[in-house]
Amino acid sequence: MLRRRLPLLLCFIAGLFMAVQYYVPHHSVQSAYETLLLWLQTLLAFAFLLGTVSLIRVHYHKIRNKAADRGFSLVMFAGLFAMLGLGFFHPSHHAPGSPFNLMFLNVQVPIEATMFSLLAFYVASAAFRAFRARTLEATLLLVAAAIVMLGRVPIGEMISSTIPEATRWILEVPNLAAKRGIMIGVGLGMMATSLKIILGIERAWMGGGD
Amino acid sequence: MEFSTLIWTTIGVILTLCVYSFLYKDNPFYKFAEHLVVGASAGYYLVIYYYNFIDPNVVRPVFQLEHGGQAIALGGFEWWMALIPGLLGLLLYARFFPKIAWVGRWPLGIYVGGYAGLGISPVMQARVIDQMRAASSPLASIVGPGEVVDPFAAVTNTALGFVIFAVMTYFLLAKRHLGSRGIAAMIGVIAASAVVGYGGYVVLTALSAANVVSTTSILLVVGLLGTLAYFFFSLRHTGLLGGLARIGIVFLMVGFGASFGYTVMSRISLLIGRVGFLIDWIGMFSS
Amino acid sequence: MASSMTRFFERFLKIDRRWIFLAIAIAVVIPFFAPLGLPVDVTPPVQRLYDAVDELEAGGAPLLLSIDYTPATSPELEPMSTAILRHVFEKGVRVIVMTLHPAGYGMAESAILRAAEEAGAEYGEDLVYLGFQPGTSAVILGLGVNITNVFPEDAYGTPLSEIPLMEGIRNYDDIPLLISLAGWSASEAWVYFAHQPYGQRVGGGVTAVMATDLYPYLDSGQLVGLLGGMRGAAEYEVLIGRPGSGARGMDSQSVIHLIIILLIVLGNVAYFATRRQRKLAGEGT
Amino acid sequence: MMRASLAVLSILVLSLTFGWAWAQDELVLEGVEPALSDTLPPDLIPPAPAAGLTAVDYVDNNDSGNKIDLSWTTSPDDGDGAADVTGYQVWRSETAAGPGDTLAFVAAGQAGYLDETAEPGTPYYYSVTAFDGTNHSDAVSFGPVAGARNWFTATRAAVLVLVSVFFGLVLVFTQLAERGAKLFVRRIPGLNAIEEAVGRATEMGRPVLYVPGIGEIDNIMTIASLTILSHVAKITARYETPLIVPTARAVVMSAAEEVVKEAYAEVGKPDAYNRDNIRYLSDAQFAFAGAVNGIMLREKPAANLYLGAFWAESLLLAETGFEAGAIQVAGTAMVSQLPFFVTACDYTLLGEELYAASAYLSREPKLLGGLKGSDWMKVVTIVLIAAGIIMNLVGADAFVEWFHTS
Repeated sequence: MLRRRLPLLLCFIAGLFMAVQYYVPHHSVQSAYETLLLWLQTLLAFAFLLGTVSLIRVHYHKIRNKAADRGFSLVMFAGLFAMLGLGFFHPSHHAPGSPFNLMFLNVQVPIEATMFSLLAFYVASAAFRAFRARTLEATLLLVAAAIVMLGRVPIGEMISSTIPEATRWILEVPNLAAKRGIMIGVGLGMMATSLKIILGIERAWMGGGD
Repeated sequence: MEFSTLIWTTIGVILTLCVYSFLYKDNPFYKFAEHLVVGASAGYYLVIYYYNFIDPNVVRPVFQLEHGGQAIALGGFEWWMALIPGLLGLLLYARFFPKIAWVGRWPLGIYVGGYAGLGISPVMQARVIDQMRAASSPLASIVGPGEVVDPFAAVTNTALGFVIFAVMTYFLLAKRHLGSRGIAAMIGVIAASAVVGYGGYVVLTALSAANVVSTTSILLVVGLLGTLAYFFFSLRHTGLLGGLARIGIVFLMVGFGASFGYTVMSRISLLIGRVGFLIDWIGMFSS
Repeated sequence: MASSMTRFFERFLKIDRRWIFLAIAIAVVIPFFAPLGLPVDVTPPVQRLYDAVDELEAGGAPLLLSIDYTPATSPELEPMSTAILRHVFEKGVRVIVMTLHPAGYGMAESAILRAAEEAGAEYGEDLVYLGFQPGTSAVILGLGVNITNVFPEDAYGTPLSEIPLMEGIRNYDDIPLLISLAGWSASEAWVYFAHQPYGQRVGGGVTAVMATDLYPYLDSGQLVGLLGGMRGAAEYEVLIGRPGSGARGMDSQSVIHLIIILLIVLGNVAYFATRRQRKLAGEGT
Repeated sequence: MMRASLAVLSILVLSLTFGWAWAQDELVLEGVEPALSDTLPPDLIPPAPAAGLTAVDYVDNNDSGNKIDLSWTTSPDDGDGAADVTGYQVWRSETAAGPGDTLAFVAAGQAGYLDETAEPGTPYYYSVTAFDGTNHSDAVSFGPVAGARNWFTATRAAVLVLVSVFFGLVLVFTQLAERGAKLFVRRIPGLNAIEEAVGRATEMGRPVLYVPGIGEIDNIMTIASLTILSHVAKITARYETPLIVPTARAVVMSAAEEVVKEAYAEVGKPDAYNRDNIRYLSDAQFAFAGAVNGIMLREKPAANLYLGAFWAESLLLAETGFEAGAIQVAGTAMVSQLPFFVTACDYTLLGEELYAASAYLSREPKLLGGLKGSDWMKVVTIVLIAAGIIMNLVGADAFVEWFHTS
């Protein structure tokens, strides 16, 4: 009861209330809604930090079990504690331009931004070695892609003024129609999933066990 | 220029180069940067969550009886409203203790259900109703008021009108009249498709000339219809539905082409941004 | 003769991809030192967002700017926040900045510090930074009820009631325009939870990856305007007459796009040439 | 040795930055001083009053009877010529007698005010005076008016109706499926492509590589992928073709193990199941992609199947697989990755096709219900669009307006 039924019941009540309040402007309902919104925020904040706890556990176990790459787990902890130290104990942690933020801007920002910029190189290599016009579909796709890629950089305009015009047409007619179709289909899927969660048909969030 | 800025930027440059070393092959420098950022970002998020949310909304109201600069009463409504969600939030961490892990499902139920319920109606409005409204406007145009109609769109729109009507007719007739009947039937079907296509083209041009329905509107509706037909699974893709689905796949592929071009653009922008950063760093020494 | 050609193509296709990497690296660097100075045209989605910002009154109801991007996509989105902040400060439009992503906290702060220092904007009068709140949809919906419910104090712990700019600003009714800059689904969340329930006017700035998917929202008016990627930022820079890092990147972007199209063409030519040969040899595809 | 020195190095670098950062000066926010300006000269003549005050119960999407909308005609002394009026003072009272309490001060030139602080159901009397900085004009009054408590947001009726229709469809189809009704779902061509690819690998005596994406176990794409994995595992089990499943999440790995083991048992080949082929590689995106690419080059699978949630690593996987000459079939609902799969793979299941394939194979009521419900809702959407176009053309504004919900 407490282990399986109660969570499903809480899920049902919270979901139903949040879905129904959208149509009920009465202040009794709206003030309950405002309260529940704040609760949801708090729960999300706590839930987000679950990931940090898991991270610490994984790397702690790696170090304790003397895993082969435990050196890098130490690097992870060094990064973690440096941030926590600057964030919680440095005297000016809570002011603009604090060392805490400087560490963010000069350690986290360069690494994360650079990791994704690696993809520019992989796109170029895949362009040469894997993107093939083997079917009618792939051909259409690549031709449209080439037009759009030219049409969105200044050099395309210099080659011919038709290229930016064609790009605009592709974006605002066929692209729009197709994306609208996908948008509707995906939207229906999202709502169906929400419904199944509220009614307890879909209960993957509960995890295994009893 | 300040010395401290130079030091900080140089740290950023070294880490940037560590990541780029991955292009040669996976190596300890890359792994160092990768693990460092995992730890640093986890620490960063923890601090940000604490000071922006948990401290002002949970800790201070409960322990210091203060919320947003206002004093609150111990045991008063606002005090309970900070304490209860805080306790529920803590229950989430029961999952790390196997014996009481199930307690964590209570707050999780509220959380999962609440967010599921919140989304339903706005998603229906944003992704279905407003899209339906936009799709049913008969005079959609890719040019705003006062802008010049660009010749490319005008020509392409009407030409595609022809193609679409022809393809639809072809698929409509092909199911029944093709198969083993040979070349004559084939020619007949193609001819009929061409005639209907031309008819469609004439009607379309006339309608758009009379400002009743714009060609853009019709193409948008046909493209949407085709895409939805492609993702319709309750009937076999033959006949009219098959024709619509064929049109749908063409629209989809052109749409994906646009995504492809934009995605490539995105990745390259990120590279340009990083290269700009490195070049600015070199520039620091000359100034 | 055909077979020597084929052999060439086969070897050509098998080149170590690190040569391609090197070519790209060189191609991106050169325009920085030898700028081509190619002109950037303004497209309607950018123009519409610019107009919406430009219509705001100096010293009147403020713009709400949600800087929701993270470091990973900052090269595309940071030029946008810089350009928009320059635009509003130049016009004297007041601005409230916030973020829905914890990593956006630092991105927003650095963007504000730079722009405010450059324009001499005064904190509390011309701009206020609310900081970060978790819960995306709950935050956006909460702002529609009452901003102080969601942000009892600004990012630095000052209660909102003590900040002059926030006087008379209760919820979306007092905010004529909202712009979200994000490399994730935040822009859509603003449409769902601010535009749909409250009729709030929402503009977006997103990475190019996401831009094409949002076109239906532009057509239906759910988004008043859209900046797509670094190019969108470059166009905005043209409109405010202050070329920045977006415009600076457009030359490199031009060159690399050409190279990539060339690579696709070459790759396909080589592929189909060798495939015919393989078919003749009976190996199949 | 190297690892240890790396760790020492990192700690050293960090503690140096840390300590150095500590020594930096603190930045302090400057205080804010409100400016005072009072330059109006003294004035003895009051301005002419505003006229025609009306107040009505204001109804919008978030109204519970607490909003009253006031409007009036501005004073003749406001604006052009006289320019005497600096603003209007709005008063609210619960009796007809007095002006009551000040509600707001509205700037000159404004001819309306929205009172959002009304108590629902309470009748109010409003009055407005023009003000020139020193003197008030005579008041213009209106009342009584009360805000009605609302229990339903009428502007959103269309949303409620469509949500109800859609949910009705989903639930009816789910019920039907549970009772064993034969619900038709067409066979997805992508499934044939998958089977062909596996068949080809069997012919060549080389393994099949199945990547279930890098999504978590609760991602619906991952769940759909595991259903298809079960189908694929049954085929490979029958022909005793090795099936390699690399994963990026520990939980997905254990789920995949279960699925594959069960499939092998079901076709009577439990001994052919090789646990070592279901592998956890790395949680990190690029490290995972690098490790999968290593498998492609070393173990030379003849068929690569990528089904599930993919992000930027899609490109790296598909490129190496193409290079290695494998037949590749992909499927994902991550729209931004689809273009790369379409151009580098032999066949791609687009978006919803992934879910449809999984519903087709598993026949699970909750999947079928969602799929069929969405299908028929799409028909409803198309019918409404057609109706909308016709209504727009004939100018039936009421119909069009009913769908205007925000």
